Amino acid sequence: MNWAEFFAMKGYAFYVWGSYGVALLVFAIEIMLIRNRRKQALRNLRLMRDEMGESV
Amino acid sequence: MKKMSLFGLLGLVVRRDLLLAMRRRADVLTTLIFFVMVVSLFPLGVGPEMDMLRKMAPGVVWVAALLASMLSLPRMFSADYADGTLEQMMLAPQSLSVLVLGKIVAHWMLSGLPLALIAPVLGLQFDMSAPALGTLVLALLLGTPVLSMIGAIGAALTLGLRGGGVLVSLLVLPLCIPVLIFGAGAVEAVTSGMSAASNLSFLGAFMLFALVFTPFVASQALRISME
Amino acid sequence: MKKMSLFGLLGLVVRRDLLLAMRRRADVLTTLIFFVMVVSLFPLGVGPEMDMLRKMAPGVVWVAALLASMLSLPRMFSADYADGTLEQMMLAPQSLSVLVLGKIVAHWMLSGLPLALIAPVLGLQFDMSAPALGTLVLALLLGTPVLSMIGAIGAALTLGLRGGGVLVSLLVLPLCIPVLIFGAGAVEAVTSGMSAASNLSFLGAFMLFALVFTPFVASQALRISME
Amino acid sequence: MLEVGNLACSRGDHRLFSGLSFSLHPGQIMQVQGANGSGKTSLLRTLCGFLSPDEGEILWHGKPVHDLGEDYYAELLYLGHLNAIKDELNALENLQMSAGLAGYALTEQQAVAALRRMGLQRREHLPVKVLSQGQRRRVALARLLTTDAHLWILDEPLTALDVGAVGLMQELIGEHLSKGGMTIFTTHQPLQVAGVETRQLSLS
Amino acid sequence: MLEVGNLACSRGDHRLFSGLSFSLHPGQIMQVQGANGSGKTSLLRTLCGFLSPDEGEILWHGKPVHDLGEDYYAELLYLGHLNAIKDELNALENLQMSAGLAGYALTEQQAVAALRRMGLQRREHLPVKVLSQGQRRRVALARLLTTDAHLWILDEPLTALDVGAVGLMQELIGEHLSKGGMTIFTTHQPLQVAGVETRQLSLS
Amino acid sequence: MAINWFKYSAPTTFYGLAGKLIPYFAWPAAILFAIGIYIGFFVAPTDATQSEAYRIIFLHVPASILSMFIYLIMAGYAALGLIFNTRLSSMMAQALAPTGALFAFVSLWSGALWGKPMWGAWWVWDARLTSELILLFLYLGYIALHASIEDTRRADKASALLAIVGSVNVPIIYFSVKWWNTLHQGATIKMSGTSMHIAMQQAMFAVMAACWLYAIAVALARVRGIILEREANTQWVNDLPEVKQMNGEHS
Ligand code: HEM
Ligand SMILES: Nc1ncnc2c1ncn2[C@@H]1O[C@H](COP(=O)(O)OP(=O)(O)OP(=O)(O)O)[C@@H](O)[C@H]1O
Ligand SMILES: Nc1ncnc2c1ncn2[C@@H]1O[C@H](COP(=O)(O)OP(=O)(O)OP(=O)(O)O)[C@@H](O)[C@H]1O
Ligand SMILES: [Mg+2]
Ligand SMILES: [Mg+2]
Repeated sequence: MNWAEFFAMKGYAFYVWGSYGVALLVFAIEIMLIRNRRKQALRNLRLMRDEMGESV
Repeated sequence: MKKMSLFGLLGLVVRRDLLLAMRRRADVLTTLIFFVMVVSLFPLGVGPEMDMLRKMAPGVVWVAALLASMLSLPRMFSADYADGTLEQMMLAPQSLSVLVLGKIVAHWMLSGLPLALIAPVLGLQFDMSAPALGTLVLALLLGTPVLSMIGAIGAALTLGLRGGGVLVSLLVLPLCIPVLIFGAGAVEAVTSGMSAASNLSFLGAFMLFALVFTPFVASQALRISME
Repeated sequence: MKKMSLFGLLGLVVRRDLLLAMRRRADVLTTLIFFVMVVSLFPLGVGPEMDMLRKMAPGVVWVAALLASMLSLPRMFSADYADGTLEQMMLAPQSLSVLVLGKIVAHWMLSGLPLALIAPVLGLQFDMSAPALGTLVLALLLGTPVLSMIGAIGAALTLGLRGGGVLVSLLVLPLCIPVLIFGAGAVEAVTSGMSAASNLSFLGAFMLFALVFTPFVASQALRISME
Repeated sequence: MLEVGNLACSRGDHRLFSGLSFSLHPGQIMQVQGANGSGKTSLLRTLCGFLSPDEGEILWHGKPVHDLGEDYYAELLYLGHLNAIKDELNALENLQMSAGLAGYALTEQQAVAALRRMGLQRREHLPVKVLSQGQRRRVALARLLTTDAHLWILDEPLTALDVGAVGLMQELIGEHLSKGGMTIFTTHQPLQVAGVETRQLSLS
Repeated sequence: MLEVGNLACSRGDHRLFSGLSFSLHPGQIMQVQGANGSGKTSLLRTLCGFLSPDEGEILWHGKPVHDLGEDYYAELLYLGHLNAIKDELNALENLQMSAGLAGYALTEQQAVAALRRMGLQRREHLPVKVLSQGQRRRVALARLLTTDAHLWILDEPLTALDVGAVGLMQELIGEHLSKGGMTIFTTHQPLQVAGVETRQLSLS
Repeated sequence: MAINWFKYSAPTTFYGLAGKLIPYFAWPAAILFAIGIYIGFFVAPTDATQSEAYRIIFLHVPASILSMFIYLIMAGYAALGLIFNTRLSSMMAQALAPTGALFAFVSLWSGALWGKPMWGAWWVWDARLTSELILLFLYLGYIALHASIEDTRRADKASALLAIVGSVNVPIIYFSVKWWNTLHQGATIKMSGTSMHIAMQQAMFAVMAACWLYAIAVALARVRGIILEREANTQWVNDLPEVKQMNGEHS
């Protein structure tokens, strides 16, 4: 079995790789969104703390 | 000043909501006319072949009924919320569930009941047979109260939220799907010569089940929304 | 403090409404999801036979689009009315029509545009062909602005009336029927192997016509409602 | 008797007040004072049970109001920023409905008498929608004349009232106190009940 | 200069006032007085063009305001019972938006300065929804600090304001008058601008 | 030895615990996924009737099953949060919802891509498909409700109530949809239950386990973010090393 044949999936490449690809993409996006959310939260925390520091 | 019984209170709330609706008679009619319009739009969108229309009829009528009662849902509590009456209701020295049940009954009398009564006329537009029409009315009479009851929960949860109107449909529509399926199924069963009994008894069971639980759940939802 | 141009003002109003919508991101999504849901309800009511569903598809999608944009109509002015912003808009030293046009544009971007973009996915559920899907999107892109524009008039007229939500549908739906007919017609023409050009050009003409007149008419309707 | 012990309340991540204690006996009146945003409304709404306090307890005749529930509500009358009246109904219907929701029936004569006393003669049958701001407030306040609640909680009752109506309110509250009632209120305008000392509670 | 001649106005089948005439010159301030429901709000809304009068005319610098239309509006600022602020936006955005709708752009610094002066520091970025009644009113009133309108029409501007804020309003109006502005207002609370005599107009 | 569960149900301790646990779920998830894919694509033989397209099954079935289970777990957490007023449970419910919706989406997507070659249509109105779609709607409703309420306390309670009502309804919906579809004799194609090759089973189980681990890891990571957002004003959050560290970046 060669790789080209493997990727062709006997003509079902679009369907098979389409579903696995999108699934992986979606998982990656989810992970990225969670990272962003955490970063955003930390940034807000820092901003808030600095503001407090100034006002004291 | 004499105290009121629970039933007196239930009656009061129902009468009050009906009175308010009558002050704006347009209100009652609009739900109805919306229903009629949605049903009548279909032939315009789909084309005039009678065979297909006849097959579609129960589904279309039920979907339209579902949408029409969704549309009137946000009104169930929002006016009372905006003008502070709901606050006062929560301070009433009676069970909030009773008040909520009263509002549900009023809502059904203003939305579900008129739909069920006008449905046969619309059915005729789609050339439905007499037994099918009878089943349709019966199914609507059993099913629409469930829509009002489940809807009350959604309306209570989305109280005071911007975009409440669409949000409530989003929450409630999926939960109402069984009613749609059994309701439309009842009519189709009759059309295809079978008995609608099992469908109708499912609808009845839903109704009883909802009657027991939803007023309480909706009143809890109201308390949550009022915090 | 520097004065603003008309275009600046238009942009401001659009940005303002989009900003308000983004504050409640759910809002934008709900119209969309409502649309998806209504379309998905039909098979549940009508039954799963693909042949029939394929025939119904354009009509169902258009009716759902019509309903979804109707549903978001009451929101167009009501919040501004209730909190007094609309009063201030009428006191703005610029033409009210521009402000209204801004609100119409924002409404379309939040309701019509997303519907047009998601419609192909729904079309697939009904097994529509690729050319039919393309025409559907095109027709929706031409037709939904008309819905927003005509809807603005209805929303303005029913401002502050209880039951405005249903009332507005009642006023506006009949006016939107031509859009529905030509919109669904365009797709059906393609499905049955004809050209959709005439249908689409009608839709385009409606749009231009509406663009010229409706902002002015809607602003007059607002003035009437505010008395 | 209303007793509040060590109450603390916060909105958002904002502590409004804490360690608040007071008790109110029959015949007493208390004004909650404080600048805009100091938490007066929040305090009153906490007393009504709309907000749950972070800490502390609220006792009515020695029992926590949370446990009393409807028994407490039967003795409570709350009037907030919102008037709780229906635009579509007229003053008379509004008054009767709100009495009904509070659990007692009101005859038409009683209701008309209350509205007359509030200075709404010849306005009883107009839909409340067309009344002026002050007249709407008067319709809401007419409930004070028909209730037999012991504890009145009034949030800025004088808003939009003219001088005559303010005098009337003072009179009404005076009557209520002399019958052994209690009142807690907030206001940014002066309100003095003749012959009774107003206790002050300051939030800051 | 605002001139009102022989104005008559009715709501429903109710004549509120008639034969009303007055004129207001730069630097002058006028209070509209009257009991609840005497037609104060209706008069102010007529001046803004929301209601059309039964009779009489309203002139701005000698021309009927109806003909002037947008030119009149450019010099007018109206603050009614409603605050015209958006619950979802914060105070800063609200102020900038309302300036934009009134036709001029406001920088963030200008807006922040105005809010600070209104006593809303550290509240600029909260959604207005969570603010207290008085704080919301302050956000609405902040517009007075950023406008260059000559004629201010204020309907009960002091509602819900605490003592400090009332003092501030008096100050603001004083500044406005000293720059040659004009003010018409209603209130049931005392409002006295230092050094200027308040003209009175009584409706009954 | 008695474990003090309450200790871990406080966001304070759970934040750290979750941080430590995440790698123990994330790495095995990745490895198991790789193993599953390997077996599924290189070991498992080609299916006689479906040719290569059947390999979608290794993704499709786990995603479908997870989407359903996560809803129940979410509703359970929400109910705990509502009844016992434990903040952490509410946060867990909130953290699980997007992941559940995502698996529902993956199930629909992979199903659609499977349906096209097998049934000739992207979508048929089959009972299973339809109820999966409704499940996605339920997730979206939950998320939309939570997102449109500003006050987190109210948002938690309101959406918890919705989740509970939903979970009562899920079986009803499931059976009614099933019943609906079998009444009509429309859909001619049924999912063929081919008896599975042992390698296929292994691949499926590996991916299934990977999905479970992934879901747990992701939910934990998300709940950490939520804790940071909600407890922003508390001292312990401001004392966290990752918050303190950011001084340098600022100056
Ligand atoms: C959008 C389309 C689809 C959706 C939403 C969907 C949904 C589901 C769901 C929810 C399950 C789990 C059911 C259970 O565990 O009882 C499932 C399992 C399964 N699906 Fe799909 N499916 C779709 C398309 C397909 C297609 C096209 C095929 C094959 C031709 C297929 C084959 C299977 C198989 C073999 C299982 C496992 C059956 C079992 O474990 O009993 N699905 N699907
Ligand atoms: N449609 C109507 N029919 C009859 N009377 C009406 C109608 N609309 C308004 N009114 C009356 O007109 C008056 C409106 O007064 P307006 O709101 O101007 O009063 P105001 O002086 O501002 O009072 P307030 O001090 O209470 O704000 C009220 O007395 C009201 O009852
Ligand atoms: N979600 C929230 N986040 C932050 N702050 C909040 C939130 N909700 C309310 N607040 C603050 O809590 C306070 C609410 O006060 P409250 O309404 O009780 O004031 P008040 O004393 O009645 O004021 P007023 O005299 O203006 O009516 C305000 O300062 C408001 O800004
Ligand atoms: Mg207050
Ligand atoms: Mg007034």
